[in-house]
Amino acid sequence: MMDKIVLSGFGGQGVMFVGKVLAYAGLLDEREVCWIPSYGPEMRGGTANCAVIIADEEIYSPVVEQADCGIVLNQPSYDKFLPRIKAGGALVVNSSIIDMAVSRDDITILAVPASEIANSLGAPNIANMVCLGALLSKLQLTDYRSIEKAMDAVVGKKKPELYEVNLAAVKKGGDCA
Amino acid sequence: MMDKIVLSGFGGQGVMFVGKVLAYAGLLDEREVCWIPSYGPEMRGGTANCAVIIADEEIYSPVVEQADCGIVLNQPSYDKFLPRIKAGGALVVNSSIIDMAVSRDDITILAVPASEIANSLGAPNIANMVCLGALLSKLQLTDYRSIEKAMDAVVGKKKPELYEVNLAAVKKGGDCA
Amino acid sequence: MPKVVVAADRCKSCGLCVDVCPKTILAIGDKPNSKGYYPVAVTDEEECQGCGLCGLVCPDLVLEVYK
Amino acid sequence: MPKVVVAADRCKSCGLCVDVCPKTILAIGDKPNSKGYYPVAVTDEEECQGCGLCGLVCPDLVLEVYK
Amino acid sequence: MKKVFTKTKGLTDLPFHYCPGCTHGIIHRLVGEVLEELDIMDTTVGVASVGCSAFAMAYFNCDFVQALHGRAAAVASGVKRSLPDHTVFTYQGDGDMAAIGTSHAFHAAARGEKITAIMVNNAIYGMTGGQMAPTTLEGQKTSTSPYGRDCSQMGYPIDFPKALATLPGAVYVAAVSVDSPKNILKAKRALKRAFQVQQAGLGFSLVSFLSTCPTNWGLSPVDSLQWLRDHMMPVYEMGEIKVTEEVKAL
Amino acid sequence: MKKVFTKTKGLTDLPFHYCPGCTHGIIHRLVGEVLEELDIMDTTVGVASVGCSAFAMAYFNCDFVQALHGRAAAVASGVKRSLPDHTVFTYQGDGDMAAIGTSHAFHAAARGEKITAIMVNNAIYGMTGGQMAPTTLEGQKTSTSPYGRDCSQMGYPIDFPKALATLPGAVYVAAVSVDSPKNILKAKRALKRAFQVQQAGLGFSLVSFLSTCPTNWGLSPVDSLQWLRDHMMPVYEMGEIKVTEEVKAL
Amino acid sequence: MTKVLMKGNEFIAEAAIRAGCNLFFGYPITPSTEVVEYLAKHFPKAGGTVLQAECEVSAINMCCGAAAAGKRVMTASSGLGISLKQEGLSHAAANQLPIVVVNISRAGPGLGGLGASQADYFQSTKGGGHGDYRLIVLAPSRAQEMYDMTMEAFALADKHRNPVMILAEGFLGQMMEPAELKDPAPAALPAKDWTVGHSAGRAKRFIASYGLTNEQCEANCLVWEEKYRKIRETEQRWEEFHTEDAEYLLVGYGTCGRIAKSVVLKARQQGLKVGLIRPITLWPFPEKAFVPFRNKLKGVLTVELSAGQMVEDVNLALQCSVPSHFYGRQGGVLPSDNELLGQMLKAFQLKLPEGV
Amino acid sequence: MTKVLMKGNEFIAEAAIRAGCNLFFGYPITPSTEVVEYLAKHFPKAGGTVLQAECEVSAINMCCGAAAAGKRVMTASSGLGISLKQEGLSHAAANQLPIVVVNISRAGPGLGGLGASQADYFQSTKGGGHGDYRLIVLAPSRAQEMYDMTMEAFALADKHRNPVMILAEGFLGQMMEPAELKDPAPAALPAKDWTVGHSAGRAKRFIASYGLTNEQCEANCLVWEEKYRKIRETEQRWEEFHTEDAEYLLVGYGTCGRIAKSVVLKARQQGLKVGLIRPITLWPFPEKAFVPFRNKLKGVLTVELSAGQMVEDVNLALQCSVPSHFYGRQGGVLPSDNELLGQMLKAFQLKLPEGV
Ligand SMILES: Cc1ncc(C[n+]2csc(CCOP(=O)(O)OP(=O)(O)O)c2C)c(N)n1
Ligand SMILES: Cc1ncc(C[n+]2csc(CCOP(=O)(O)OP(=O)(O)O)c2C)c(N)n1
Ligand code: SF4
Ligand code: SF4
Ligand code: SF4
Ligand code: SF4
Ligand code: SF4
Ligand code: SF4
Ligand SMILES: [Mg+2]
Ligand SMILES: [Mg+2]
Repeated sequence: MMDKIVLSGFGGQGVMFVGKVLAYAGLLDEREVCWIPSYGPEMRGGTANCAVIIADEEIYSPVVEQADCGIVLNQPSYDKFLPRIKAGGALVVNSSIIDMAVSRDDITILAVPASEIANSLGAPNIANMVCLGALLSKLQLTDYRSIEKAMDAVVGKKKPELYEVNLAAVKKGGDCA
Repeated sequence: MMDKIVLSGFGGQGVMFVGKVLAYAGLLDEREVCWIPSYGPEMRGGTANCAVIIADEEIYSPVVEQADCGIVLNQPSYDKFLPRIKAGGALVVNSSIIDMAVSRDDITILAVPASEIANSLGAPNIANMVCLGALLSKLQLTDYRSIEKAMDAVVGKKKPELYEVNLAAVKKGGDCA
Repeated sequence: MPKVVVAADRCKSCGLCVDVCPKTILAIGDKPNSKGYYPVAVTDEEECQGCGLCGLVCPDLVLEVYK
Repeated sequence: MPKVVVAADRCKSCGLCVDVCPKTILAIGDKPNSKGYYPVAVTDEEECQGCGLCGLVCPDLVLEVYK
Repeated sequence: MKKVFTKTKGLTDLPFHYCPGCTHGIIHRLVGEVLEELDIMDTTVGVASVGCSAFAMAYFNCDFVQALHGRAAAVASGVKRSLPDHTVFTYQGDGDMAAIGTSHAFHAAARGEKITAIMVNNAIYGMTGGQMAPTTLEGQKTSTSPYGRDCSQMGYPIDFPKALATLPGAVYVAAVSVDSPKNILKAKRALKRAFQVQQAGLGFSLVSFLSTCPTNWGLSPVDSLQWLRDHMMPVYEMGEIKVTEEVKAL
Repeated sequence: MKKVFTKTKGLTDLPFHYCPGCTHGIIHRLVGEVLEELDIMDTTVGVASVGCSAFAMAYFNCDFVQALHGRAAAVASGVKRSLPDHTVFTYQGDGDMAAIGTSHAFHAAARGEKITAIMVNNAIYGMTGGQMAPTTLEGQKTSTSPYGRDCSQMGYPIDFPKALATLPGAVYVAAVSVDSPKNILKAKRALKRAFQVQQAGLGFSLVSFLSTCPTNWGLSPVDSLQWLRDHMMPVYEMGEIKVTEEVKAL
Repeated sequence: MTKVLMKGNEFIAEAAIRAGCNLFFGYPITPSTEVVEYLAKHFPKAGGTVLQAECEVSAINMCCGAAAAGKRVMTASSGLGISLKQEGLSHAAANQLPIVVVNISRAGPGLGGLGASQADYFQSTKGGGHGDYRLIVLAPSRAQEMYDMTMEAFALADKHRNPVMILAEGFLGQMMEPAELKDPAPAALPAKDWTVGHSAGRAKRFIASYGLTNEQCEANCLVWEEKYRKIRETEQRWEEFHTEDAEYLLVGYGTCGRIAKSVVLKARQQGLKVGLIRPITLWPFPEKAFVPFRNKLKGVLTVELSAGQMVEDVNLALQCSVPSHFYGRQGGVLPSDNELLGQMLKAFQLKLPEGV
Repeated sequence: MTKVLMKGNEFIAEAAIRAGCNLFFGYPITPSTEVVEYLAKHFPKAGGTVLQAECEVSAINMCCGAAAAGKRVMTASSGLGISLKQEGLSHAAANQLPIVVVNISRAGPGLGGLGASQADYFQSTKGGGHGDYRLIVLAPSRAQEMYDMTMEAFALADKHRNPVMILAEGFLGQMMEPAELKDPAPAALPAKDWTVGHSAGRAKRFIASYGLTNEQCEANCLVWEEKYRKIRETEQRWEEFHTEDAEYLLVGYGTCGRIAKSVVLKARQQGLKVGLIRPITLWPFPEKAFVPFRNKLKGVLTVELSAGQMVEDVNLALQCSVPSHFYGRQGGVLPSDNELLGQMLKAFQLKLPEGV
């Protein structure tokens, strides 16, 4: 079994962070995991994205060409990754700032007003976690409890308050799924 | 036909110059020639040497392992090149400052008090040309006239006086042969 | 009457113009541009004195100022 | 009596010592050493005042001076 | 209705790729304005360095050559010797010029190479994500000085313009800042003078710009300008550091 | 009978390979004497450069590492960081340090690297047969400036010690000469002080020696010393160029 | 032992610390920078020295100084920076200095790009610098190997008194995977009786490699050549994957080796007798792995992230005795397993019983 | 036309002047220094610019600037200096800058020595810098070729917009032989419509080679690869000597090629059917020369002044189809013709009817 997930948004929207949380979730469940960042000059301003693979067997090819599911936080990301989800897969879309005129009907599109929800939680910068919450139901090898453990490992100790609000966001996102 | 000649002395004794004169002599006679200097850190202070090949056919291998004849101007040169003259060949030795305790009888050794002769000519630094004069009789493909032409080409125009005294030295050397 | 033209799509909402405007009539807007940044908007066009300072400090050539 | 010892085989007859000797009692010799250089010689041992200047300027550690 | 402020023809319309509030953008504009005002866009060759400004060539309305990291002054020397009647300038980061490029800038200055070198001093390696630069201040935290720069071990901030000013070939050396409208105008005057020095064939000219890196400093663009004023300006000699008699006579 | 002058234990007995009258030999001796007097032969590592002194390592009674051309200051930094309790010095030509080695010497100085750098300035590339060096004087003929150095095209002679003196990490910078007994003794005092500065851990110290190259200058050894006095001394700032308070306090 | 999750670059840095590395000299360059950044953060606590040099040339020469003084030392860079180190690497090899050089490669030539590339194979294995010298070159393919091979690199460097390079695509340096932080394997290494410093009571030493005469130079060369012969004899490393009965062979290292494994499995599922040889030491090249396959294969396909470099060594190792094919992607692009599978079928002119 | 007598290095310099070279940037290094010295003396009169850079890295980057401005430009160095230029050469190739790089090689690795060496073959032909790029590499063997090939180098550089290297042992640079100072052969070269400067009335240009995405990088790589393929197809050069009926082949370039000729003649005198292939372009390697000999020889002996580098290309060109032998001298030592003859007889297990 294997979950191949792509995550994309613009720098500052915390897609790398979501990726790390997912990877840690896999690690703590003693799965095989791979966190694959995009790196390069595009960084400056532009869009950042990463891919995460969670598997219950050794991961040979780390190349994620087509993903099982993903999260896109801004327009360029939506345009870029919409075609890169496997038929039957799922894409969580931050509908607050993404226009979904173009779409696909062979995949599940979860439109989540993540920015609004994040604002409503008083933390505009956690739209990423909201979307993560929405994504969870689509994953085979991880779930909310694993995310909780992972969050604890990644931020827990250092910033309890951050920990709380992030998990709240994940929960809220979960309700949208 | 081919003359392979080695020339050796310490820096300042003008062995490179003698080599150039020989090479020019060959060139002006429209022979094939090769002037092969030794170059390297040894230069500093130590001994300098070069080899000249004069031939009437194309010169393929420019490597002079064993020479037909040569000139040595100081002790280290004598010690180094005595073994590198072909049996039947000839070596001109500046007997003014070289001790010939060790020697060979399968080659002709021309002991020339070159430094004395040079001093007698009032130019201590042309022992090299004296030895060249002594060497000429042993060469197949060049002779005094060619050397004259060569000297003319190499120094002639620039320094007439130099030209004169050098040729005088060559002549004197010739008498010793 | 002085006037500031905002090329909203170039704006990165860095706030340098907001900070420099002597009339404090510039503010970060609330709807994102194509890049996802929230471009500045002039809150009170009347007040603009056309001093051009905003244009001078804008690193992204977003602003043109007329008088 | 002051004395200068010449390590003739090290000498390169550069002449620096000859030039510096206040007593001008150093001169380039006339028989070559193994390297082919003509080493300096002290022309008048009596005169040496043992000032050591020759040793000080010799680049090749040829000279030792005693007093 | 007259334009009080508008984009220079010295630049193309391409939006900059720099981070929000990065003053590389302001410095670009000043260069563009000088190119336009001196009307040398057709006879100028810029040399881009490697740093956040590596892609700057697309923004300027003049020909450009990309140099390897640190080699801009050498490339510019090659261009200038080939096109002596052209204006040639480099646009380099502080790391590019004062670290890996030290000897090229130093010797171009020593040669009195008739080029104009622009150094953008943001006290950090921006492009690569915020490592220590030769210009990083004492105690400043960067990704390679996580506990703050300890000068006794990592070296002291280098005031590169001052070092180059010791060389006879460097005839005009200035250090400016773009933290305020006033300083931006001052900076432009210095930059223009540097180009004019080159046009007059007097020798090597250098303008060092204090610049911000909000992203790697971890400060807002506005706070970054304040940090620059509070921490960089006191450390680096500012103003026209060297102006030879010939330059004054211009 | 007491010895007025005799060979130092700081040197081996191997005869130098230098040309007749080359003052590299005198400078070697001074280094050897300082090593002996400070009694640090067992805890000193010298770093040889590439130049006529490339083979110097065989002459000194201390351990040595051969560096590539220009890299001595970097190699010495690596050695010193590995053996902080040792004395580490470089012995470099003017070309080695002020041309190809510019940035390594410059940044070792900027880092206040606790090493002593020795530069032998003979205004030429000796080893390779007399090409122009960064220190070659205006109008001086060399094999790569056959018509005399034209500074406007080939650059101006670089007074490297002066440039390094602008760096806070360089705490002791001196320029000396070995053209006369008096200057030889002066030079030795400067050299000894430079080593003591290092032993005290105060920072980077540099001693630049004006030296002759009779062979490539085409002058007799004696005339070479005169040429050095007449032409080099007026151009290069001589004496203790920089002495920080800590150094004075030693 | 529990696994930790870090970037490949961070595993290299951590391994260096635990391998007893004393000093690191480097200059930042993407995608290798996390090595120096991690060390800047964690090395001082461990008593190590991290010095950011003014450039790569300086860094490698600082390494030479530290190695000459007998310390364990490392540098890391990529593409352009590695090219700048060529003179220093040639010098380090000639002086037999144990130095670990990490090349987290990027796409070239020139500034190129930052993506995964294997186009530095020739430079790394045949000597990018002047003269006959070799680096021992290790090619990890996952986080655990980034860590393990760094440890091994220090041991090999000391064992043979030779610079050792770890050559990994930026992709492997940037990717996070879990790995165990093992302790270094105990190794009996030769005494460092050739280093400088603390010279009381022994003859002074110097470390140099030049020869004053051609004969002396040749003598040096023969000593080095003999050392390289021995390394070739003893240090070849590779992984075989389903080669027992292979009729077709895939050859790839690093990330390509991983992707090739998926391909082998997919092919095997279809009953195709495909195997993989993944070179681990790029120099010495694992010729021994190929000897049994000479004249025995229906085909070999070498896959590289380059225009085709290692394929020459594959052909030489097989003595050009089997039909040889090459597939490469360049500029930072990685082939997917399906893409590679398709290319393999095409090269070997095979059909899948049922299409994949 | 009368011949003149000069050092090989001086012929290179004179040829550059007559080939219309505009600028030379270099840094002195034995045994290449006469190139810059000759130019310093004679180039100014011809209106050329000679600039002694502060180091080799600077020199190659100055060359990049001059080439970008459309000028004919050259640099010269050796061993260590060439290693320092590797980043710049990779950059120059990526930016398709026509530059003539002269490598008057010396013995390596490291400081090595100054004698004749061919140990820079791999560095020159496979890319000593990072990434997939190639230099066109010409290997002269005598004074006339030093001159002629320098002329050709400028033409090839402009024709293909690629750096061209002249690789000659120091021996060839230092030796004096007579040669004719011919005029450059007229060549129809592509217009330089890509250079910077004088941009009035056209879109501004910039010269750069990086890619902002992996896809863009790969696209660039494919363009360069195609160019290299074309060069491989059209520019292979070599000399054959008594190969008509050869049963045994000697292969050697530069000085080795000359020595081998003596050996061939000596062998032929003894009725042995020995021939020689002397590669003139080292890259592209003259594979075509070897095709007719595949499976047809009793043996091939490659002779190099190295531990064995070109021999790999010889084996690949012959598809490992004939018994292959190697003989090398290192560190600056040259084999004599008798020595080489002996080695050849040994390798091919031949006896001379009467001993030589
Ligand atoms: C030879 C080489 N080494 C290292 C790098 C990686 N690198 C790219 S930009 C840069 C530093 C940029 O800093 P700076 O010059 O100050 O420019 P900034 O980004 O701060 O404007 C480095 C180290 C490179 N591209 N080439
Ligand atoms: C990388 C490199 N470039 C060039 C050389 C050739 N080279 C050897 S010594 C030298 C210059 C020596 O001059 P300097 O440093 O002044 O020392 P000097 O011989 O004058 O004492 C040069 C250019 C080299 N060995 N290595
Ligand atoms: S300064 Fe420019 S970019 Fe920044 S907010 Fe104002 S308009 Fe936008
Ligand atoms: S022109 Fe002056 S007043 Fe008007 S918006 Fe800009 S800064 Fe404010
Ligand atoms: S100074 Fe020394 S080397 Fe020179 S002549 Fe006097 S003793 Fe001889
Ligand atoms: S010690 Fe003084 S007096 Fe005696 S020889 Fe030497 S210099 Fe002359
Ligand atoms: S990283 Fe810093 S310097 Fe680079 S663009 Fe962003 S803010 Fe500007
Ligand atoms: S060449 Fe010059 S510097 Fe070198 S040893 Fe001879 S005189 Fe001294
Ligand atoms: Mg910077
Ligand atoms: Mg010098």
